[in-house]
Amino acid sequence: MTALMPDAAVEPTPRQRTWSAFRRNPLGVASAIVLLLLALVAVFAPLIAPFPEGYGADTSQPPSAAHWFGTDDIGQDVFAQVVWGTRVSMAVGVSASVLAIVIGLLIGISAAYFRRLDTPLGVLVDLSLSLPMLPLMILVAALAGPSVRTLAVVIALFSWPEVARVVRSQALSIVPMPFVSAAKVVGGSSLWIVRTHLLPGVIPVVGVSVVLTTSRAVLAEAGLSFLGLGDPNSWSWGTILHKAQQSGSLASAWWTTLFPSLAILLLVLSTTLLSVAYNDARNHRNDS
Amino acid sequence: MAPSPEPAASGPAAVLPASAPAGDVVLRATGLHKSYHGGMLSRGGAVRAVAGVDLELRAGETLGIVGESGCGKSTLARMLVGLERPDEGEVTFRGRPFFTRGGVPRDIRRRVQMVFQDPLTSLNPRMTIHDIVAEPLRVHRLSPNVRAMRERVGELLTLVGLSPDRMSRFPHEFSGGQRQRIGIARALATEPDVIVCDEPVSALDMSVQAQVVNLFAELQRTLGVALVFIAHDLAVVRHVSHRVGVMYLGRLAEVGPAAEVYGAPAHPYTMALLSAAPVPKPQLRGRSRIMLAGDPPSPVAPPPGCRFHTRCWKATERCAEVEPVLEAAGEHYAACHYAERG
Amino acid sequence: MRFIGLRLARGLLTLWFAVTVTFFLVRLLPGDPVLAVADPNMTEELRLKLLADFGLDKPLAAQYLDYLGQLLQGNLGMSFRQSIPVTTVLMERLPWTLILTISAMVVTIALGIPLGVLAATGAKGWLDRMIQLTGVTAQSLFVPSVGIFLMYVLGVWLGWFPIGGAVDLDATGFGATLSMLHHLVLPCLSLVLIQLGGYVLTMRTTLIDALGEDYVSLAKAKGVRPGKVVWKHALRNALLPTTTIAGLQLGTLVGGAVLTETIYAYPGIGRAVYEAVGQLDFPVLQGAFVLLAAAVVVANLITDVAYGILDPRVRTS
Amino acid sequence: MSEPPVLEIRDLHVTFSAHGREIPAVRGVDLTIERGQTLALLGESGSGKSVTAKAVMGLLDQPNVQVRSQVARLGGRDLLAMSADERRALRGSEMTLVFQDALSALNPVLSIGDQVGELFRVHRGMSRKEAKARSVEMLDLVGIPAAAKRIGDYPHQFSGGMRQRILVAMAVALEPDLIIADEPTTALDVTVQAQILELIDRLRRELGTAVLLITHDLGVAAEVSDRIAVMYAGRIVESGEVGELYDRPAHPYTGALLAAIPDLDSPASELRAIPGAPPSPASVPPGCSFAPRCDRATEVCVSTRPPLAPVTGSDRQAACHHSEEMLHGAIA
Amino acid sequence: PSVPGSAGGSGSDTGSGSQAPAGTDRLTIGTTADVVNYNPLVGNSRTDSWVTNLMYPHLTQMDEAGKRVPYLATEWSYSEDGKTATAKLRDDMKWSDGKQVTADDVVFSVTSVQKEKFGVVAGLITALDKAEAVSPTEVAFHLSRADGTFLDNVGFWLPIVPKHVFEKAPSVQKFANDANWVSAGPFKLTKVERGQRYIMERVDGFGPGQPAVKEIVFRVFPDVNTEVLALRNGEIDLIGNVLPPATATELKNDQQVKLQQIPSLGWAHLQYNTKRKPLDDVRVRQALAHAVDYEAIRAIALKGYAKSSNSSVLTPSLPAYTDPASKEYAFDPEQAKKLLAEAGVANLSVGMIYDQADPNIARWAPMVRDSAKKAGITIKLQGLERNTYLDKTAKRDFDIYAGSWAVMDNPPANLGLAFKTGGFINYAQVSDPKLDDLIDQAQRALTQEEAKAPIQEAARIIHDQVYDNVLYVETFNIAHSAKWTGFKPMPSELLSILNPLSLASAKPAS
Ligand SMILES: Nc1ncnc2c1ncn2[C@@H]1O[C@H](COP(=O)(O)OP(=O)(O)OP(=O)(O)O)[C@@H](O)[C@H]1O
Ligand SMILES: Nc1ncnc2c1ncn2[C@@H]1O[C@H](COP(=O)(O)OP(=O)(O)OP(=O)(O)O)[C@@H](O)[C@H]1O
Ligand SMILES: [Mg+2]
Ligand SMILES: [Mg+2]
Repeated sequence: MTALMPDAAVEPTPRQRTWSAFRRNPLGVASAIVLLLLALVAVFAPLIAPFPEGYGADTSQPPSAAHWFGTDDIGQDVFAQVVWGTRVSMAVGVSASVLAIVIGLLIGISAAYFRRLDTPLGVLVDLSLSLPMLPLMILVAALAGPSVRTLAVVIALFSWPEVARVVRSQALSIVPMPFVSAAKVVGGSSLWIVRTHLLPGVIPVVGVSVVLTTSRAVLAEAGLSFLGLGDPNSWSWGTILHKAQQSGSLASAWWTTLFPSLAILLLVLSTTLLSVAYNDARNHRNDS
Repeated sequence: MAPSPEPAASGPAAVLPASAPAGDVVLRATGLHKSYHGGMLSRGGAVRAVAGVDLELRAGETLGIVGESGCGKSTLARMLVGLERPDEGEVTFRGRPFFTRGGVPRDIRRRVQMVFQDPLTSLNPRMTIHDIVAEPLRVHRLSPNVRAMRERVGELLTLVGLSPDRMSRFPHEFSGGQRQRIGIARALATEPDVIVCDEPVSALDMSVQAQVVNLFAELQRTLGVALVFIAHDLAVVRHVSHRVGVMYLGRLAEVGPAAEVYGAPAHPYTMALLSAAPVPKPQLRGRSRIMLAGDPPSPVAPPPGCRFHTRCWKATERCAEVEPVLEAAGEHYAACHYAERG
Repeated sequence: MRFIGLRLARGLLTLWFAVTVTFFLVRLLPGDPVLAVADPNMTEELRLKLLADFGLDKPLAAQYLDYLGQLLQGNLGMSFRQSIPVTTVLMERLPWTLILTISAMVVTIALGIPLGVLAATGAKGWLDRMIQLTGVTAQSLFVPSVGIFLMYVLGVWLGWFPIGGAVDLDATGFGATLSMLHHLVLPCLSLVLIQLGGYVLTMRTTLIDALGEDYVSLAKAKGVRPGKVVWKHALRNALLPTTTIAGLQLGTLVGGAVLTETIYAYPGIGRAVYEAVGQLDFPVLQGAFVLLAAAVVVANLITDVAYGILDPRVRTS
Repeated sequence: MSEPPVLEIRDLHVTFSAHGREIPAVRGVDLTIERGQTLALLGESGSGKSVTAKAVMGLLDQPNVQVRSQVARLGGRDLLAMSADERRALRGSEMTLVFQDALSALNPVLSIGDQVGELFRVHRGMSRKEAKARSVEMLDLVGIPAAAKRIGDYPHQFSGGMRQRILVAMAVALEPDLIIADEPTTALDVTVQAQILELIDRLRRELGTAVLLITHDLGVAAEVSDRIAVMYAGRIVESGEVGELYDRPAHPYTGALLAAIPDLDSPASELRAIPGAPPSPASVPPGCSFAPRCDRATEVCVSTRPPLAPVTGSDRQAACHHSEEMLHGAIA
Repeated sequence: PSVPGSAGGSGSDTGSGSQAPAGTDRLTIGTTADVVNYNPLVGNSRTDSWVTNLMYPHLTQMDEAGKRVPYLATEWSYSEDGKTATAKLRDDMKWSDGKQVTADDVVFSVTSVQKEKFGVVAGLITALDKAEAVSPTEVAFHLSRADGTFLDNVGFWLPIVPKHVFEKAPSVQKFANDANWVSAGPFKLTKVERGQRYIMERVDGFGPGQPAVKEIVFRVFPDVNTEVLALRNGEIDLIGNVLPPATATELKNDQQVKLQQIPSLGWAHLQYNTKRKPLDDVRVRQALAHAVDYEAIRAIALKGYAKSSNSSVLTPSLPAYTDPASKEYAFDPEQAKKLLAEAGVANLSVGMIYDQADPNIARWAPMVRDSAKKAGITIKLQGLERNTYLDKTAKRDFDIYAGSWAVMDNPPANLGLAFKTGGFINYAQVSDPKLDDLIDQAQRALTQEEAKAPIQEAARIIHDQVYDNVLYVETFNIAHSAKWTGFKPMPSELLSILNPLSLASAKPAS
């Protein structure tokens, strides 16, 4: 019978192509490095600075060699606060986005695959979008105590619809694919198809969602903390800003505002740029 | 090539496709109807994709289906494998209905397989060839362990002319023809009695098309599976089929032994189709052709009476009013009031 | 028509859902609204009287049915704390919210589309990178920090803009409009900054996709000028996802922008809701949520209509 | 020939760069089309047919594509010497393109009248009203029923055949010198395909336009073309007059293709398949690209690339070391 | 008797100030919240009081020292047995619709509060039996028991509302009073733009004396940072609310801005739930009291804008009552450890609730936690949203309560509410018969001198038993533009310089 095709120089797999395109994007690589650094700061916070607590004599000092980021109005080192804030902000960001993505995946895929569920789930999405975040936050904080975990849960509750929509539209493009029909013909159950075909298929877009929801969650955490709904027992960037706001020194003691704001900016910026770079790299049609 | 452990099928036709082997009826479709209601956006009216099709497929034979784009070939194919539930009518496999209360019984699922048109999109780009071909084995738990599964996948790949040592590659690393072979190997994995092929070669390069057509012919000869072979290329269908059905707007216009349908078409549409097909022989240029006027009507509002009458040069008033039914002349059926019986 | 009807039905369903959920949600809030109004020293008898006044004495289900009944008649009830109709409370704030958020949205779109186009047409060039970077940076800003910074620099230092507020007390007639715009600049700018990135990036990706389509090639093959190819042929197709974002935002706009309103002392509804939470003013909260849900529903409808205008495939079928 | 050919291309190269790799999609293509002539460019998927067409039209202006050629003339005008704007002015009026998939080639959000009329407005400076009137005429010409009424409709409201006709209408609207039709009927039914091919042929006869018909269907090429050029892996491997080429192919690839076609009249027991698959454009063997699949291949085929050279005793060119053998073998 | 504003006597000459720059005619005041309710009997938020206090007269006012001075009432006294209190009223005050302010209005106001039991006042007039208008200018309050705190309370706290307007409402409680105001204060509310500003105009011919400034505008700045910027930018002349200490430190050096300081009438404190184990043991409470670094809190969290009250509920703001013998608990972790050991408590771990929105407490709560750690005590911070905090407080659902009491202007009355069995702000759930007895005794006393001894004794018990752990008395900083002068601040955050007395004397600096 027919001869085998000569083994034409093996084309790179999509993953390799994405990776090589990604490496070519300086913004993307820089973002990844920044994120990595932030993650390291979060993990090794105890090695970098002592936990900011107690009070010091040098209150409201501008940045100096002793206090790189200055001190706040009770004399705590802002650098230490920012370093430890990295932990909580990133933890809230990551856990909220993971949670949002789990919910979003579940609902998005169900809506796309079980067409009958689409309308009810659509209503659910509309509903969640029309729900007020703040009172819900207060409610949950009251029932569960304002902890990092509560923040993550509440932020996730408000972030999943976005993920669900992205997942749904991606899943909708997979469901009519012949390989899904093929799996059905072969006898695969709904669960099988969802597990082996839909889930892996939506993972790449979820990858983008992860970073985006993380960055939104970080901002949301800062906002909620800023409004006084944060966890008083831990430092997050939003908490630092909240304390600065409460002491009325947002404008004058600029260092108490600037550095946590910069940290937020850095994290959100690098996550967003990373997702943009990843998206560009994945989009093989337009790369050069 | 190692023959697959397929249970003895009806004796392989020595040369194909001489005459249809007279096996049992494995697949029977009666009065199939399928309409699609568009999404919320559609302006009322359903697309009547398939509107009353009766078919029989006998063991070991190849039934070709031709017809123009949108006439319902794929919809029919999907109903024949139980991917789509007919609105009306029934598909039976060896006399047992496809759709029972709990969905399609697993053993019927195993026995009826499908090969898709586009070899790339019908293979999950994220799965290796091994995983793709092993999917039916996993689903039906046909392999006791991982090693047995690998062996079986290797066997299947060899059967379709692929080297088993490439089974950990991904689909995009293969050429179009090779991908289609992978699709065929997957369809063979459950040792089916019937394979429905929905335009299995349309997406292939002309230089590769012949390889796959040959493969189908050979598989049928050695394994004795019954094939439904859908295509819009008349020559390809002629080449592989024992019997041929011609579809127009959701209905069969004509069914019969390939030689008869091609040699002495009874339905004007078949005639038009045969005459419009371009022939790769420059010296035949300028032969007289039947040029049909206009475009095929919309399947949302098919014309009353005979569906073809709006483009038919033979049409009379009767055609516009009375819908012709498939009438037999021996093995050769045609749905036309003025069928030409040779 | 049937389509509109279906959307409407779905919208009403969402609305009812939202009303129901928020009704019970609000009542789960910690604290006793009666305590927030009267002296905690009150007698049990007075407490019951107050509860009855607020309609909080009945079982929840009855309260809920009452509320639905009133809602159907367009009655949102009376504020616990202010003893005036909720509608009045909300309507005092709504116009300001709309002025701020809608102007921000309009400016964002007006800037975002051309910037997205610039980025997409020079994809991967330095201008594209600049635009992306700027957009994303702006998007990552934390409103209160930016707000204070802007007010400090542009307000206190340079004295170009007023600090907070929505309009000058003494301005009348046309002067009032000018003053309003003057006050609008900074809060609007903050909102534009944080929203712009989303529009630019979406615009950029969808336009790059559209520019790769066959119909764009055909337009070029017809000899259409490159600028026109982008603006006439590609852009309209690329606008659809942008419409989706805008629609989503439109819905939430009515909810106000709490952080921005707080920092800029803008009399919007977001702030009022935040305060109502603090005051346990159930009817005001509830009314705000109804408004918000209604806005989301209406925004969905508007998005659908916009889709119809932009995309004839939707319009004509 | 006193008149210059409508299209003359010498040594066209198109190279894409992706992920730092060069993909030579077209590698030294020559094309000449005389007035009133139809040249069919045959070849399988990925052989570089569309890229050639786009390069001729000047549509490959993205940063990651390099296009070069020694000669590019349209009716005597040197395309290489022109400014981008001058070339743009030729597009749509002097040379036009019919795409394969009419649904994706028509802008979904603009009305048909708008899209057809655009040609008149861009190249003839007509007013909206004049352009509309001319558009109706053109749509009538290609057989759109009730054209005046449907001018405001959108692409999705037309059937596939009608859309393709609209593309044809746009292609002929300004009576160009050259129409390039890139697989104009692949997406269509045979009965409608016949109509469209007939239409293009009629317009060619009436207007004297030259047509470059791109197809992979040997049947279609045989039906309508005067000359054939066969592409394989970015090169033209054989070209010649249609009848001669089908009768006596001078390149083994052409021969194998013709042999692999199932014949309606005589269903053979087994088709003569060509082994293997076409090479990927990213990795081309140094010698003859077809050598790995060729049953005549010898050592020289593997090491040396045969140039496209005239075949003795005919008006033909072939790029094969063994073309003489081929012809003799066929005669014998 | 001195009359508010009468000293200025500048009323007539500012009237011609139409030529003067708007800045001198108008005083713009920043506030962080909107008016919630214009009904002075109901509204109890800060901005509510600021606005309504300028509209509705009270019987008396308070001066810098916390002493009552005349306002609507010119004289007031108790009968011999202390069961009748009378007040004589001015006859020259008119409602803005022209009607005279009479004793009927006073009777109506106090009776409404008594009947509908709303606002702060209801808790302060429990002794009232019946109020009676003896004549248009004289009111008699018949009391069920002798109560020496009554006149102080009712005089200072009760706003007098126009009977002929308020009586038309079916329930005074539900009367919104949100338009067509009929008022009798030095200013009348003319225009309201919710979320933005409240505009008040001077009442010409205001009986007790016409203010210098013609127009007062309250502008709403929800964020204090913006408010400060607005002050520095000259958009507002005065920040009504108390400045956070850190801001005050910064504004100290600003030439454009003047700071005025007033001690608070209230105090900030920790209370230990005496009904919870092991806090029911006085040694544990004392240990906790020794585990607080009072000095650090005052010096750092409050930037020194706080005084020690020597751990006594009789603060230095009311010098007439203070007990010089009282001594502050020393920050002494070792002592704390010892006390705990005595009590047999190891690894003490308790929660502490506070309102996260209170900037000062949010500052020092972690300091309390950190200093307690030195004594081996674990304090878990529960910084709560305000309503949750209030709810937990009302339900006495806490181990340690951290908070502050704003205005404690009358020790016998206040200690009654705070420490008598069942008192409504008795958060610590103190139930000490001896204490109850002493407080009753002080309340019955008709003069300060008489009340002093029992109240000091009560305060000593509170100190020793640690029923309350007073951390400090804040020194309020009020910032205003240097362009203005003449404010007369009051020792209350609620009123500070936003009261008729103070505003009436405010005038441009030049
Ligand atoms: N899922 C669906 N929803 C709505 N309409 C459908 C759906 N699937 C098919 N149709 C419509 O049903 C008709 C028949 O479609 P079908 O795919 O069976 O045709 P076909 O003969 O296979 O065409 P082709 O040759 O193009 O594959 C078409 O008009 C098609 O638009
Ligand atoms: N934009 C592009 N970037 C990179 N490679 C491209 C691009 N466009 C085309 N190619 C490559 O050029 C080669 C020739 O493509 P072309 O479209 O000309 O083939 P074709 O002969 O028209 O095939 P078909 O019959 O499928 O249309 C292909 O291998 C393709 O991968
Ligand atoms: Mg099909
Ligand atoms: Mg092509």
